[in-house]
Amino acid sequence: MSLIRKPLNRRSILRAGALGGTALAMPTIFTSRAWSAGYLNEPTGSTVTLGFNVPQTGPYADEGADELRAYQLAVEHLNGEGDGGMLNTFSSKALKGNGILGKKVEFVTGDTQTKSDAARASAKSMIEKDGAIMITGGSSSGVAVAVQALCQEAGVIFMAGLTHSNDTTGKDKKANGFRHFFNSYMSGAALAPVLKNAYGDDRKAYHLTADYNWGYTTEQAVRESTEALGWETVETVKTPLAATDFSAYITPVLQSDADVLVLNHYGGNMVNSLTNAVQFGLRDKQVNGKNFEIIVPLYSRLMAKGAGENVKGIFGSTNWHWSLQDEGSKAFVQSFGQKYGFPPSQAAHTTYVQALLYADACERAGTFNPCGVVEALEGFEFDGLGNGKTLYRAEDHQCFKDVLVVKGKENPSSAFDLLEIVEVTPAAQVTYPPDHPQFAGGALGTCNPGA
Amino acid sequence: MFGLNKKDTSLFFLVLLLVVFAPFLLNPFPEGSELAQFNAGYPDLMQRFLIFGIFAIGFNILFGLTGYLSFGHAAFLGVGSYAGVWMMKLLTMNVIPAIFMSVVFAGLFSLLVGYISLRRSGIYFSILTLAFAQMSFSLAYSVLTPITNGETGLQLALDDPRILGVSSENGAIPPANFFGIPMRESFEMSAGGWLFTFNAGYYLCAVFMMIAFYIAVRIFRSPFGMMLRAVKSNQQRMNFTGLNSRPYTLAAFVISGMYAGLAGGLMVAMDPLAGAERMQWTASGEVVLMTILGGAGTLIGPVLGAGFIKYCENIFSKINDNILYGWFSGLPEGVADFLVFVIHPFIGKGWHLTLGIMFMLIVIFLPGGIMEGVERIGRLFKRKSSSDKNSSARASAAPAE
Amino acid sequence: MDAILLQILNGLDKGSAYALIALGLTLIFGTLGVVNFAHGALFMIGAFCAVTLSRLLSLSFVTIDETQKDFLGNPLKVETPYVEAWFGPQTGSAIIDWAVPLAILFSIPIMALVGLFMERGLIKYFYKRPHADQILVTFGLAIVLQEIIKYFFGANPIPTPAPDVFSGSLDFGALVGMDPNVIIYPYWRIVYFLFAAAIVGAVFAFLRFTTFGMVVRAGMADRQTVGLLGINIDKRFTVMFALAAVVAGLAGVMYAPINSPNYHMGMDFLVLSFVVVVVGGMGSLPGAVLAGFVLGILESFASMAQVVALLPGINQIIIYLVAIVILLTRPRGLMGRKGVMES
Amino acid sequence: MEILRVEGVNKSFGGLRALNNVNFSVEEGTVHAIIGPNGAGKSTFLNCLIGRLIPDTGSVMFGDISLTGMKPYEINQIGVSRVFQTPEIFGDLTLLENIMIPAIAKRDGEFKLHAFKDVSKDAEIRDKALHMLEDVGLAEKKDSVAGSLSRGDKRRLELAMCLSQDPKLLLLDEPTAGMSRADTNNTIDLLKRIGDRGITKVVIEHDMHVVFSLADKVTVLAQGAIIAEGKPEDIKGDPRVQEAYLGGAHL
Repeated sequence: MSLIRKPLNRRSILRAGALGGTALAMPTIFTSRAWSAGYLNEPTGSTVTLGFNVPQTGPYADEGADELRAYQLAVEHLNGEGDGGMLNTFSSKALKGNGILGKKVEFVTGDTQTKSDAARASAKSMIEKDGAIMITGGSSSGVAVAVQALCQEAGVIFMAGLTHSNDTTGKDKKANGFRHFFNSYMSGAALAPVLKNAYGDDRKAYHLTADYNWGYTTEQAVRESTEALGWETVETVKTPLAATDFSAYITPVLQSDADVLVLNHYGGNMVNSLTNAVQFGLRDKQVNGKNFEIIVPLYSRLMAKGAGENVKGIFGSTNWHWSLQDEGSKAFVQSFGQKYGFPPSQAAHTTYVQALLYADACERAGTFNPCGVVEALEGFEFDGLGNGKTLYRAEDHQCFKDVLVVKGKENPSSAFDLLEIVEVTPAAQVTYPPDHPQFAGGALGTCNPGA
Repeated sequence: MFGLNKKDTSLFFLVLLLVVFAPFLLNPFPEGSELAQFNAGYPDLMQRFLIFGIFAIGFNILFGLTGYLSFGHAAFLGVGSYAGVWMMKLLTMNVIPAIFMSVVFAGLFSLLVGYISLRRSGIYFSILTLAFAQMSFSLAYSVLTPITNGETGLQLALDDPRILGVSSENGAIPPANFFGIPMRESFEMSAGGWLFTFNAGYYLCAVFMMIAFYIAVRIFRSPFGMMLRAVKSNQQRMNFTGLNSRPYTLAAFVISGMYAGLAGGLMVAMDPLAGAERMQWTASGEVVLMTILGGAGTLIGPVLGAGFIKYCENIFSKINDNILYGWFSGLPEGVADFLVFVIHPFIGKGWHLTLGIMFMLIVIFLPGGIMEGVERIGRLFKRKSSSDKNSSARASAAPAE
Repeated sequence: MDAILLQILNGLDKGSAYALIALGLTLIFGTLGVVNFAHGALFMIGAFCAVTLSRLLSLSFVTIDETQKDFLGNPLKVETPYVEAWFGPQTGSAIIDWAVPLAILFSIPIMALVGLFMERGLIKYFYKRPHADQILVTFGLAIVLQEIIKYFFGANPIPTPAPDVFSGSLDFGALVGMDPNVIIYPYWRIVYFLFAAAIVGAVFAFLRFTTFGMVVRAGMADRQTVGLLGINIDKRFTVMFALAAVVAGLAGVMYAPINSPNYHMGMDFLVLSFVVVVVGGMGSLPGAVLAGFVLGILESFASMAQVVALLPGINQIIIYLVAIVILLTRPRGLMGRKGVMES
Repeated sequence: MEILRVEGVNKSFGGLRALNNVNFSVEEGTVHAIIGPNGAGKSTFLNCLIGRLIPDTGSVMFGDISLTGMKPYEINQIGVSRVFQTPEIFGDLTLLENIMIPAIAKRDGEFKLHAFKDVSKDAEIRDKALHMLEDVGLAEKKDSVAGSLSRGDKRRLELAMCLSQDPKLLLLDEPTAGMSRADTNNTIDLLKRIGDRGITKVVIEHDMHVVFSLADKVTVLAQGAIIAEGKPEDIKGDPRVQEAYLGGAHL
């Protein structure tokens, strides 16, 4: 063994040590990241490490666990194990089931705790300690934006998990960050026509909005889309994130002349506010000669489970649902169901797809260099991953695809069969110009390879 | 030396050595070995050790000396962080003005909170500080979003003015730096299978930490420090001795608030984002736990407590089943399965459980925290050596009879 | 007017929950002098007693129905609860439906045991230790308890509905001659309020009219003297701890249908309950109940859109703000005694 | 010369009149004892002197400064120190520190942010404290924790703490309560010795032996009012005092 003189990074040394095992008595070598060529955490051994940063504790831990399951499945498929899942239906055939660029995929996991600080700390440790070349995951927009900014600064790719706020690819967009999940605007745009059909164009809406960033953008999106239909917004009230009992916010709704309640809530907030709203008999109420209705703009099956019976008949939107019958979805549900015994959630789906898309982009770019990956993903069009034809738009790194409008199922046949798809809103209907006011401000900047 | 007595000087140099050589000490396992999982010598965690060490040292000046248990110190750290990020947004990416303003703002805020809260003592004081901190957190998360950027946390943007610096460099936000040295910059040194990282940010933290530690030692040994201990011991007597305890406690409160602000400023200097969660009561609780775990009222205990908790948080939470199977790969499958089954609840997402159990064990068996453990071990050795002496003394006395 | 009435009603049941938790907390503090940070966890365990019972009652055996398919296309496995098989579908489903009220009976022995183990196994070693140690060890215990619950029940809220009979709501306005459909109040919340009132009444009666209660009250006032009288106060205090655990547990059981239980609901309530206890006055039982209702109602008022429009964010901080004002104007809370918890 | 003058002081708790129009003055350099049966208002009176209680009416003048409404630490700063019935010391601190604190308070005032001085190198204060400890015979225990002392030692420590401030007026609340006869005699000796320094003392005492060995003047308080005042030997023979205080028994 001679001295290793090529640009050093943690992984290469790790592998050199592990493989050779003879490098122990080597003289010391000093190097600085600023001098080394190439890019941060360049994998030089036979493996490549991805960082899965999901909430393992805190209110979204179950969603995080489902994301982690999907990532493990994706890693299996990328490494050529298992049945291949959506690799078989993916329109791009660059991936060969031998890892990424011939390197076996390994992963490290971290806990975001659904806190910006903790999420960044865990992402940093994966980058600095474990040499992760890409960070992905998360189940809230605050965390997604915070980690995306970190990855931009550090110089690795960030493939967002479940994040629905407009800002992730709006004012907080970053060149190194990509979002497959849909967003508040798309929810509003997809929901509005369905709501018009179901409830007419003369409605008075009352919004309860979780008092944080995601709540604001969702309220704005739904309000603007429904007002465009002719609905009137009677009142918008912000509710504290920490609230568990929403009765004090629900009862004023009874006294307003609103006939629709929009719950811009997610997770535990949504479960509790919806349960309270139903308890207070809102759904049995008649106002202005119409049945009182409740809408939940962002639905998730895991949350619907928490709300139990109360979701029946309530409209919302979702990124993906396991009952979709396209080949990609079927393959994914089959593969996931076989391994874990229950169908995947939308969080699992989007993270699985993100992992595949990243791997495919590296494969097509022929490098792990973030700038190469960014180039390969920008403007990339694909199909077969469960949402129909999809475009990764270059201007804001947002995926444009069909959006599902769903409704709580009246007669579920199993514990997983809680939502039924009412309409698949085509991508064209939810597409907006990159400079749409809801997304204004901020700039992508340029890709950062970190070296 | 530096006005410290001999014992404190050697303690100071011990801490200095530990801090300077931490990149070696925290990476005892060669890269690629199974135990590398337990290495803590990467910049982010090392910075955190020092930053939370500073936070805990400051908290200890209040709690350890005066006995006033504040449940709101995270608010000062948060205010410091926000002030720091705003400095980087408005002024320059040089971290010094940011850190300076962090300390100033945290000091001012703690002056306000302390002035009101110190009208009460005991648990009433604790609840008052808790109430202030929770109000700060709730408002920062919601209504104050224009200042704090709410849930996401206050972060830098490409179009920030930065009037003394540049808004952007080649399409990127310029890195936080100390007169041109980026905080992210690291030297890596490899020796055999080992890899050691020397990070610029870490050493900046180290400088501040040593200053903070030095000031704390001086305060502990000063008349002022003695008065603070007097507050804890008997406030009544203090008042009848001609001392006004309120300004003493307030000064201690503000000093510890400024330490918290310094920690907040360093946090954003290392990683320029300030999240509202760092003001939550659980974050305040964390520094209480650090201080008590390490040993309240001792000089170095809080630093050890901070290191202990941050280590658990960052290392245990990252161990998953795959890694466990890796460790036990030499064992028969059934045994490995069983071991993984037993350990599983305590690692990865179960790290809170481990932390909770450790807290309980330490509080039950070592009320004085880690420092008491160290002392007990020390005493054990001393007793052994002194009993040796006794026996040798007896032995030498024997022939004379 | 009706808006105000409604918010008072809303405040009542939130206040009930605060009052019940704070009652136990202050009972433990008053008798044992222990600051129990694990008290919220007892509330949470109570709620999970309801979840557990409804799960136990729904334990099922599996039959395979070839005519239906599951999501993977395999034959559907149909689950039938044992209770339904044993008692017939009608009675069986009725039993499952009544899981939450049944859980009251189920939870009493469990909570008493949990309380007993906590006191004998841990808390009693901390009577003489500083409050900070008590806070730390019970905080550790709270973390451990909630992590255990999370390990078995997951992190998501688990819906635990009230019996169907209580699922509707009462048109309160129509009852008192106002417009219908304006003042509506869910039946279960009325049940909760009445239940809480009954529990508070029972605890007070127990302390006032039984010898046991008298001794305990005397012990709260002056522990040493009572000890000198040769009364084994420790044993009684153990019982008090168990009682406080049962009260917190029952509060949790009945709260399950109002908000689906999750593992961190205890922590959510803990801080607020502490504020309630302190505002009421440490160690004062009537103070805890009073403060519980006062803060519950104030919180409801602060949530009104008109109020929030006037003072943005007030709904987020009202409880803390009130706590600060009360502590500064009334140093020992609303009904606190002198010398408790002061150096 | 009068060092302390109390005029027309009244203090009530609820309906209970604890002090009823008390007029009282202390001559500089004397030892003035206040005696009276339990519940006579002695402690209330002392508390009014040091600012722990504020009299309802009346004035308390220390020299030409009115003490009414002053904070306890302000009263101490102008030269009034107090020894409590149950010793109030800094139990967690060493004996030396216990004495250094009042000495620093005397020198530096009610508050000084001397956070960077090394207290152990403050020779002036340290010497004074050591000296004081020697005076009360506790020098060899200077580094032990004060809380571990016996009750008698604690009281001597407290006395030393007060003396280290060179007070103009020293208030002693039953300085020998609960002490053995030997300890009591030691304390009397000690108090006599410090009498030589010219410190004015007001002593509340139950123990007649102590009162008569120390006091230059005695005031008798009963039911919140002064019923007699005079030299010890006069008081001894005063029938009103025997009636009210000693219940007619002969001394």
